Amino acid sequence: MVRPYKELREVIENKDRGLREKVMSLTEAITLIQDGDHVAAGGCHYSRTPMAAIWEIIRQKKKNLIYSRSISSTEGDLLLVSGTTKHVITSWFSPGVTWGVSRAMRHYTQKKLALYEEWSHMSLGLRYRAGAMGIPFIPARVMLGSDLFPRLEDIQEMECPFTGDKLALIPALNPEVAILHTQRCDAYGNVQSEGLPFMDEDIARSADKVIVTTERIISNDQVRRQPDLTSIPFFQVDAVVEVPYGCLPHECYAAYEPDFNHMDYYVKLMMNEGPEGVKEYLERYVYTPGSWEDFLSMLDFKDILRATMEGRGVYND
Amino acid sequence: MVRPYKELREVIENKDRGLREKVMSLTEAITLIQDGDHVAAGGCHYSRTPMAAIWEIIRQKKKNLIYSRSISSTEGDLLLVSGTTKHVITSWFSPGVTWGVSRAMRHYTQKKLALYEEWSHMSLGLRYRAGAMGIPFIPARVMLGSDLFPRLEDIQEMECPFTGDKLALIPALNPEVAILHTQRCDAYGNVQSEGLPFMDEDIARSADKVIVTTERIISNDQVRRQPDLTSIPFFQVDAVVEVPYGCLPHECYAAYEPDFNHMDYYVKLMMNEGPEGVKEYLERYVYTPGSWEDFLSMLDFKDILRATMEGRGVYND
Amino acid sequence: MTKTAYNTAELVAIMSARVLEDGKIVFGGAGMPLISCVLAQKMHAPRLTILFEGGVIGPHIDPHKMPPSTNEQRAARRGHMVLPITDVLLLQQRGYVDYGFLGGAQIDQYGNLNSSYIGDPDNPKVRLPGTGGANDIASLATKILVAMHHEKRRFVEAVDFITTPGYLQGGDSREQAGLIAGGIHQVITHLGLFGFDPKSKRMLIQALHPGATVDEVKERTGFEIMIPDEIPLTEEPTEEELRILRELDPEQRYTKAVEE
Amino acid sequence: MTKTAYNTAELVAIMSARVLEDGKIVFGGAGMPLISCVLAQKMHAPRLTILFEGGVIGPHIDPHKMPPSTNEQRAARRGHMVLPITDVLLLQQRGYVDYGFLGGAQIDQYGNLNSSYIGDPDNPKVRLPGTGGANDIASLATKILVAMHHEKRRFVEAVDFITTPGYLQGGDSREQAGLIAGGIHQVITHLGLFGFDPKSKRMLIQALHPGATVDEVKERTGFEIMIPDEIPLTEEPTEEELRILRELDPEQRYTKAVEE
Repeated sequence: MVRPYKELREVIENKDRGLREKVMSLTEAITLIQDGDHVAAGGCHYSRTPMAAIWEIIRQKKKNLIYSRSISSTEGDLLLVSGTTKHVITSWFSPGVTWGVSRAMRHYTQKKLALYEEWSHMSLGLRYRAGAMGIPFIPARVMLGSDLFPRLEDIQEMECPFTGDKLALIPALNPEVAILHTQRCDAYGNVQSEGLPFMDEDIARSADKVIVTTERIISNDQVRRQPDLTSIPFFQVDAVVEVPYGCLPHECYAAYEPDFNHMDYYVKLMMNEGPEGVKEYLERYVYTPGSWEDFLSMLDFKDILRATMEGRGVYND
Repeated sequence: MVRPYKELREVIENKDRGLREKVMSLTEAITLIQDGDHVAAGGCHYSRTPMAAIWEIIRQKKKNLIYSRSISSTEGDLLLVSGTTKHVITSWFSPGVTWGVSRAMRHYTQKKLALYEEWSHMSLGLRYRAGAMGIPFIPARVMLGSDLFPRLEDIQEMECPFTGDKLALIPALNPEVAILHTQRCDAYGNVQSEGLPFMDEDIARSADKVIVTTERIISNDQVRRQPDLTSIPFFQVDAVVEVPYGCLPHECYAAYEPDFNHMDYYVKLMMNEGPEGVKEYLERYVYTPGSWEDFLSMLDFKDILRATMEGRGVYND
Repeated sequence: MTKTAYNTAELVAIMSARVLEDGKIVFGGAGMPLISCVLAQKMHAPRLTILFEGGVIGPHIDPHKMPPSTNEQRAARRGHMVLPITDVLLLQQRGYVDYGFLGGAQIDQYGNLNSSYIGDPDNPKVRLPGTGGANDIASLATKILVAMHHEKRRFVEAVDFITTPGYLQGGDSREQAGLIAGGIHQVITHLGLFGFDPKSKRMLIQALHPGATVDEVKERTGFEIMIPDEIPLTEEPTEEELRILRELDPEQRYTKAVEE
Repeated sequence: MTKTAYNTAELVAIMSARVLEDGKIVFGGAGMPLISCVLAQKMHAPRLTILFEGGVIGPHIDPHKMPPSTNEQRAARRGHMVLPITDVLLLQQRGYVDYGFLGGAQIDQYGNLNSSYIGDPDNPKVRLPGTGGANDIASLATKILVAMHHEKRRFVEAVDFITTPGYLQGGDSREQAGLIAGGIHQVITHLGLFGFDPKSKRMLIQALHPGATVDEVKERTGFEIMIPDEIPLTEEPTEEELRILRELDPEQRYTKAVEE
């Protein structure tokens, strides 16, 4: 459903968009999310995933979230099996090409326990972008003729009044909350990400609220010295949380590659045991640890060290 | 007129988009422009204006060009009075707020010697963006209800099929040639501009051909070390010309501010003498010098020195 | 001590600055709006965020280097972010901008502005520079503010050309045209502050500046302006406001007395 | 000297690499397409520019660190440019991309691909991961290439679900649907190269790999494939191609023999 323009504007207009510090704890930040909210996650697949935020969302037992993301990897399994969401909007859903098709995703979708709403990667991107631009749709030349089109409620076709071309009208997507992870963000919420931008910028502009977890909190002075690097301005952000290694076991560009051993361990468990395996993982790595730091300390430091050396290696070339 | 999609694609598909060096002389580069072409200029107002390219266009006596730009300053006067264009598409047309209304622009438009096609700044930006995205239009919530709307051939209104909102449909603009000036570009055409991006990126993607003048030619190795800074990829560019101070008397972010003395001199001449004054300026500063370097050497070095110190001063703070 | 004298332009600049609340976001045009925004930051609104059309968010303008345009590097000094023109303008369409702050050459009783043509658009007496971002700002920003000198030739019953939409033909005509958000909020002149009737959308007097009278307003307004029974007076510019303003514009490039 | 043996996956990777011309731009999917692109660069096409969905232009992939996904930092190594996913995909809509290079789970006689559902979409036997960028690439890229293992269960008369448009129902149905540019150009399998009839848009045999026969193709194809009178043979993989390929994928993560 495309949300009414006036409603979208009122939410933004009623927010305090003044320059103010927004640094808070992970727990505090995630309480900004309500049951039933549509939560969009930044990054793509197993890169720059806001994993710490998702981990905390599951711990806070949020219910009936709509979850959308460019491409969903293992975090999608966790959200399904934990009962956090029954509705995932994405373009591709599995841990990764070399790991096969997620058995958890298959279980929940094939048994109709959850809906996987499938859009092409670009059309999902255009949905966030239309939402970010304050328009109800963007025309495009994809999805046409496919069987994806008729399965979607909100997509339409039109004949272009200028050219007569047949176009797909891709509807705006405006999540209630965006959760993003970045390498650099100041206390006000000015985000300066490194490397692959994915869809984060559009997601932030399309959402009512934005929660940013960051590898480090940099000074506003640094931001102002390189305003070219800012991708999300402070007034779009509601919470800033400092979470080093906040994407593990996924990667964060130029900071660390995935913890492939932990990924292999998870995927093996999930593929062998199905949802039961994921429940076992949730119990051990999400519900039991006292904090995100406690979770990190359960990982093998040698693996993290290697992932870090590989990750920051992009600056060694 | 919105150009047909197939025609736009064929032009791009038939270009050699392989990695190759494109460094050439200013004269050579400007010969890529044909009489009657629509030429879009990057930068905005008197900032990052591709002045050297425009200077050479006038010297090569191009005829019946359509000229479009975000906001047009003194370069627009020169193009009108030199007879290069009779059709300017922009959102604001005069040297600058403190210099008053261009008497040259008034003369040519009021006497109907030329057409000034007026779009709002954002709708002109959306025209380039639609052209850059390969779609015939982008919907927007501007221009509606104004007297600008009915004076334009190509703009339309529609009721949104999703929300029922009344929307303006902003038509794509795909120039034959884009002329852009940047601070940094490699020999292949990878552009890494500094500071205000203006509309350059969309203009480059919307055009059939792209001519880049640059303060310096950097190595491809530098580009690859900071791929985050690249705004225009090499395969969109047809010509790379090294032209230090290529925006004078306008400014180039972090390189030099405008030569305000020369601007004052020009504006005084233009405002006092009208088109005759501009002709005098053209004779002296455009037709007579043997080269762009000869033009630069006619400026007062003390003024350039001050402009340079002010310009690069953004990195002193 | 004796009061410092001030000219009409300075009065408008100061009264405009006072309208801007702290912590809000303002999209500022070139010239006087820019001066007023910076003045507001130095007075009561240090957390006022300025957006410029050139593509910058939250610049720190150097008082000794006021940019003659909002599309140049001086206007971008020490900003949080630089971004494409189209995108900074789109932020308004998304609803992020509280104030759209414009100057005007000609305004009418419904707050429509003209910066395109004086006279018949097909045979204009004067072809003006055009809309720039004004049409966008006035179509999208939540509250439109207009600062101008109060003269009969500028305050006309109907503008020669609607470059920038106010309430169009009044009533609900703005919404009917598709402009369902925002609208013109206040006009600041050297005589007073002016708003718009909630129903008819015709211009009305909100307040008068010290020394200004209703008769003077009527005399300098080319249409019938609505006059409430109670009309408050504004506070005279303070010494501090004048001092800071003159630091910002020592050569009075933006605040020189208007010749009529 | 004796010839090095190779498996069917290696054959497909090498034959695919040969299709990619130097100086062109290819949008590569994960897995085998990626391997073939890098192989082509190391063989005959050093000026081949690779685009990845993750948002990178012209990366230098480290042969010893092949990225398992095209949306991660290994896939972005030493690129000319990184950009948002939506924008890198939009470059295809603008016409910049020569080849869209995909793998496929299931293909039909008109080149439609299915990566969404095996069986009835409303009660699927298997819910597959989905389109990712495949629908976009196949709707927009100038020439679509598909690399896959040749099996009857994969080469079906009509796919269970059209995730990724080929020529839809054949004839001009693709254009009628609004997909007026591009189209599926070639299918590369371990048996040969396959194209499409210009008029009916049905799949036909273009060439066979050494050792493959028309009967084997017919036997492994679940629909009636068009067979021309003259069928050329492809050149066997060279020692050099095999050597480089195995450097790229020493553990055969992407080129292990397919179990049927």
